[in-house]
Amino acid sequence: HMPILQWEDKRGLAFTKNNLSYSSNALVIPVSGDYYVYAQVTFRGPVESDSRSGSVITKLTEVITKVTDSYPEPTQLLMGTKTLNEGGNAWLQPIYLGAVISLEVGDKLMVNVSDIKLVDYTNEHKTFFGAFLL
Amino acid sequence: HMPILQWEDKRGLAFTKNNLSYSSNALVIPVSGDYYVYAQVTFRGPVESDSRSGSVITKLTEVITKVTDSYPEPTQLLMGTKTLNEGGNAWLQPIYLGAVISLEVGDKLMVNVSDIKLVDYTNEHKTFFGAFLL
Amino acid sequence: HMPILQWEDKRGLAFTKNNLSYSSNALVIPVSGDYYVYAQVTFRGPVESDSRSGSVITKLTEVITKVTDSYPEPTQLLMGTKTLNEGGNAWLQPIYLGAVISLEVGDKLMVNVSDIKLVDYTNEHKTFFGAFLL
Amino acid sequence: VLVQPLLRLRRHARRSCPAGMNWVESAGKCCSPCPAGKYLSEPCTIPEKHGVCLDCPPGTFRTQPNTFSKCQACHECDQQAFQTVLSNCSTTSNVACGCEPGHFRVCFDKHCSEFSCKKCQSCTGRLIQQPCSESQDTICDSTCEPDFYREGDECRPCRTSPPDTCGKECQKVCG
Repeated sequence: HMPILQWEDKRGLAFTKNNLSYSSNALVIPVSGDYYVYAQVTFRGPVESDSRSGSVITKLTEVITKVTDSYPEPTQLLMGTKTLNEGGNAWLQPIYLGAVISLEVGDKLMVNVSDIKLVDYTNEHKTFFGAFLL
Repeated sequence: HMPILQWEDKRGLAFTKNNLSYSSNALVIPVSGDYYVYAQVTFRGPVESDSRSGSVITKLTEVITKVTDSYPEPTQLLMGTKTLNEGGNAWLQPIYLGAVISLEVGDKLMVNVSDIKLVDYTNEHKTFFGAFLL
Repeated sequence: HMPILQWEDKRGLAFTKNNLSYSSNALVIPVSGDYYVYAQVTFRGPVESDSRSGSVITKLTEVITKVTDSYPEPTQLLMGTKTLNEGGNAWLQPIYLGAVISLEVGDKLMVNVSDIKLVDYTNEHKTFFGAFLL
Repeated sequence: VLVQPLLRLRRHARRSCPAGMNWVESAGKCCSPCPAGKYLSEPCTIPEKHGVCLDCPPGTFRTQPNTFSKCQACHECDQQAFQTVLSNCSTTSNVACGCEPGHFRVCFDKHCSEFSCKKCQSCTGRLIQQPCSESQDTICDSTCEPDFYREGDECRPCRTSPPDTCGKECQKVCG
């Protein structure tokens, strides 16, 4: 299955609102209700290994997933998926996702990506993740 | 004249918040106020008819539209429009839109797309539509 | 630094309320708190000067910035940045950004872009900017 | 896909109004609509009468009779991309845009609801088969004009041709 993104939640802009807590790569839901959940991942490439293969079609995928203690399988909530055909040139591609989701106290939210090597971690303005209770 | 997307509102993740109802392809506004309205459509192609024409520029358009009983013309609210030049290769392209709109009780919201054949309906994580009252 | 977009705040779908006001190209925060801030810019090209240079890689950038009286430098809050390689054909590309940001009373929010000549300002559905208090 | 059926009927069904009248929520009455080009600035106080209708402010329009509290914002022509105004926005109609002289429309889709304006090609050294128009580029004749000779798919003036390649088209000039 797809690798999980890790988030910086202390410094700078990364913060969690109304006591949403963040632990082991997941936003933990403190109170049941409807949340607007959103995430943006900026991808950039090619990463060295791709470039040798010349013009190749890269498929970028970002998924916001929910894990519940009571259910063994993660549930995919929102998915942004885009193909890129940049023929070896340097490229940048943001994918934004956001929607209202019904969540239960204790649910954990995570962001998975197709290839973690392609994620632009360089600054928090380009790749971010959050939620707020309606 | 752009086709209207139909939505599955019973199963799975489909739901609307604070008694927004859904009828004949439209979200019906139950109470006047400011709403954050959002939609994502994932497009994929080429669809068989396009591919024969080799590398062609496809224009993908997604529009959130408002219809009011007392006014004969729909009003375009939000538009995401993107050109694609994928030269016959298989491609995927999500378009997300979201903003605050002032709406009246009874207003109907719909999502129109440039070409319904290019919409990826395969799962509800990729193509979704909703709103919440501020 | 990057040019600042100017916005229409009264006509059509535009409005400001709950004394969130708009002056000298910025949304002015009336009350401290967490806001969901969002903006979409639709870029379009090529504009004459680009096309002579044949297929060139265009880098589109949209940044939501904060200016505070107490701090001389603008702070970048959210950034959407994408490369385009459209080889002289006419192209369209929207970039949407949105996230929760902690803001103080008097903070000013602006939208900067890499190249103002490439911004499609022709209608309010394609390029918009807003915020609401949670 | 985010839509859920309403579990109970809405609190109050919207009252239906007689023909030609519109329900105005803020007034809780049926009012007669303002004409095209105007908007309802104050709802009617007496049912089925006019409220206060004002002209759409500059830069806005309404093409139909309505009871809206605002008019729609006019679009703008993309002057940086060689569009020109065919007809200005009025209180009852949106702006209409075309291409500047010397440019033609490249439609983004079959409805041509959006288009860019591209420079017409000039048929240097060739006759014009069909002049450039709003919807189509110039069509150049395939043969070269008199006093021009062919090189590849270009037509070059005879006076610039080197003596040894002076073909029959250029006999008069280079003799």
